Amino acid sequence: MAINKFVRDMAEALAGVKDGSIVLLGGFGAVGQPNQLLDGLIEHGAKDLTVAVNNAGSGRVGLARLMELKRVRKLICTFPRSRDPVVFETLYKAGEIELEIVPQGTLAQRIQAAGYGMGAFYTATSVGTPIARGKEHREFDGREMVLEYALKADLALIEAWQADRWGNLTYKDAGRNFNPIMAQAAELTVVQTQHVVELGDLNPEHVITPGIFVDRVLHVPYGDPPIF
Amino acid sequence: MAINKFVRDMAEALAGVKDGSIVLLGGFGAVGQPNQLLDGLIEHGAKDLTVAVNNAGSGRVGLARLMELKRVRKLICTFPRSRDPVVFETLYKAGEIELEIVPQGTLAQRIQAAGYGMGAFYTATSVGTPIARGKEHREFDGREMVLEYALKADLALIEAWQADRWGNLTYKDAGRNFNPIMAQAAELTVVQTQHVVELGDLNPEHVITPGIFVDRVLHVPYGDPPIF
Amino acid sequence: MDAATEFKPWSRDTMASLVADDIPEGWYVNLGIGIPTMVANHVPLDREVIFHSENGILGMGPAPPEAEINPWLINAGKQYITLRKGGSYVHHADSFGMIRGGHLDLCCLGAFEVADNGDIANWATSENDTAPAVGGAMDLAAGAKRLWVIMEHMTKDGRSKMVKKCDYPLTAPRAVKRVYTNFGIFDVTPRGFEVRSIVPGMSRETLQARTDAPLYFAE
Amino acid sequence: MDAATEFKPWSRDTMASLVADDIPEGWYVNLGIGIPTMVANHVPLDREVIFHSENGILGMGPAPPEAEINPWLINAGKQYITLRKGGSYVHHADSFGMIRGGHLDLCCLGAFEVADNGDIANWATSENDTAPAVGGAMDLAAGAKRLWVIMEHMTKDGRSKMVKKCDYPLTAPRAVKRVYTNFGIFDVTPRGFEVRSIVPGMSRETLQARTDAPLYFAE
Repeated sequence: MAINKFVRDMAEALAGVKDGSIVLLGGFGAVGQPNQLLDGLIEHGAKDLTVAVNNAGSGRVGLARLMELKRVRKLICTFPRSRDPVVFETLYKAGEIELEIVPQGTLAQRIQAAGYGMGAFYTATSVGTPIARGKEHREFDGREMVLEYALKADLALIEAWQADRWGNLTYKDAGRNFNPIMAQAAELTVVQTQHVVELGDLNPEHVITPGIFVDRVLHVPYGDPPIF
Repeated sequence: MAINKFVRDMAEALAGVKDGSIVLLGGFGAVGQPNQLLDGLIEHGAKDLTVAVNNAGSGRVGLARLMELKRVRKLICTFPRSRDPVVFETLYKAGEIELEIVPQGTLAQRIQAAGYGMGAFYTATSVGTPIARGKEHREFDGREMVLEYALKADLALIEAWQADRWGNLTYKDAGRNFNPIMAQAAELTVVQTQHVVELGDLNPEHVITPGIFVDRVLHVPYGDPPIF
Repeated sequence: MDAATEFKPWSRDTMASLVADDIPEGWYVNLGIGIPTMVANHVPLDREVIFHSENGILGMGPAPPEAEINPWLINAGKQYITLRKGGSYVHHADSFGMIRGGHLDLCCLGAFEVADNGDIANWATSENDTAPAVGGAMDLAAGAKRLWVIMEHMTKDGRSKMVKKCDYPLTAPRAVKRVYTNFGIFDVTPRGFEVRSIVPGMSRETLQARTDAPLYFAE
Repeated sequence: MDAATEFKPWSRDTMASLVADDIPEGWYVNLGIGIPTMVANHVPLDREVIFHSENGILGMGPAPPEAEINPWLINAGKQYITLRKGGSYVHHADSFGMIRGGHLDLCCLGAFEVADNGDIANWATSENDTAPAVGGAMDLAAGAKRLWVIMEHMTKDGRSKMVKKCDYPLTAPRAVKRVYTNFGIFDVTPRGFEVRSIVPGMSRETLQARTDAPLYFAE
């Protein structure tokens, strides 16, 4: 009866995910993306989703496929261009997907603010640009800033390098990126991990995401990201 | 001519520290406190200081000694009680030191907000208490919060376990505490480190404070904190 | 006051063990200074409850034998502790992120007063307290998913600490979900304090007589 | 347009090397996509400049030979890179904390337009851009201690990119400190663009004729 956050299969990993969820999707470029969990989400069938992610998906797989299936109502994203963004661009031009463009640092900070329980914060990023239009402004020490709101989510999909049964995680190289802060900001955090380690194998100084932020872990030893 | 943040002595470590500085002081309890840098600051002579720190000093050494010498104008602190807080209590009762009580999480968040360039943020902590009195309130998702301002500093004094010449740092056990976030929030961050390592000896996944947040490092191999 | 008092109030140790019994395996829990700290002694290590300490420790274990003290490893109460397998260290912003972001399942605190709307006062005994020490109490009270209070039912001079309205400055409003005292266990509900259990031998009338706020009993 | 043009505009590689020459050892530097990326090629490894990449990398090294590519190690431009001795990884909030908290000594970006008050436009070519991609540009432009722009002096259809007022949507107002073009190097000062150097063979008049904003020359 000890704590065991490992789940046996994808169905268990994504059980209970609801239509209309706000979903945080880890990864930057092709590195640290929870590709298999994304495939699982496609299989699962949840729709009317709001997805917050750095890029808008490539080709016709993963996020692009999810959008193509009209399951994404809104994308919150910093850079809706990518290697092959055809699906997003088609949907967007047709008015079939909503887009909220957020500066990358503001996106990261809004996610962390949610994980830390802040309601909102003031930042200088985007002041004087169309992105700040209509937002509340205030001056701090002579510097104009805008108010940005915490971005709370229902679900975070994360990719890790190592995980133990308490849900402690490490990442590999540039695979860290958004994953640790997204794990903190969602009601349900589901992780796919390359490697499973015994409790106690991770040095307590080297754990990047403590298990308190993790709900379910699926072992997906898919190997290295593709080289382009 | 390579980067070398190590300084030879205390005089070099604290050169240029000005009267009137806002100083962040790392440590929690007796662990992770930059005791020798504090002694150096006493020696240095800077006065009219504002010191932000978790506890208000014990006995007549370190911070307590600095206060006894009337060099601290104001203390920003969460818990002005400690094992032997006689110096602070005497000064405070005599009206000779100003006190700003901040909840511990709000203090940590105000420091990190400064390091991250936020002007201010909203938090639920302290709502409905005397500490929130007079502060701006606002509701987020039905929850009342107060506005708290970033706490920027002129100087941070930090204790680390290992350091390399780029200023990359690790900490030991509970010695981490406020040190990493304070390193991010000051104009000048000075570190005392127990151990010196070669560049490249620290695993890039295990660096806790990247050198970008560190200005000067002094090697102070003082050993373990005292056991009480 | 009633004449025949045949009950024996629960000891602090019993109160701590009653709390421990109510903590399910897998919860993340922060224990405040005082009686709350004793709760950990009543959770066997093979029932995995993960204890958090404000100074950046998740997975805190029991106090070490004196010969094995690690001077670098203290908890928020400045006591020497151990770290369990699976434990980890974080910095203060991440540690309070766990608290303030609602990631702790439970926080147990002591208190001076608890009101029947859930208000808690546990940090200052007067608006004019010269140098009140708040520490992490306000973060914990406002941030944890559940706040349970463990305290004596009455002050040393015989006043009830379960009140209709707190006299002392608040730590957080409407935060307490349950109170464990040496007289009983109480849920804070929309209508006020509901009695979950009473110390053996104490009558409902006696309990109410020693309690400032009105009590409700389930049938 | 002047008749006799005996100058040869600097190549992109020369522009990058001019920027590299101006970066002191020990600076923390973020290089944007495009010409800025080429700057790193002109900083010898024994002159320690520490390159930052938005996706959590500090101490970025040169591209690896194809056989030694680490598929887990890319920069913000999604190119394969290496990590230098002394490098480290952080998560996105810490990485942008470095940017937004003013910890980078320098950011070099490309631009569509730079105005002589330091306004920069480099992310969208129209208010009605259907899906503009901002990435980390606004964070970098607003956050770094210094912002230098590296760009062609003129557009392909012959319009000056050094303007009195940006037509395109801004990335950040009053942010640019210096501009490197294929015609010269310019400081942004309170009175406007001050010319630091001109490509050999180009006259002041020719440079001004090809520049929308007024230029100032030190004596």
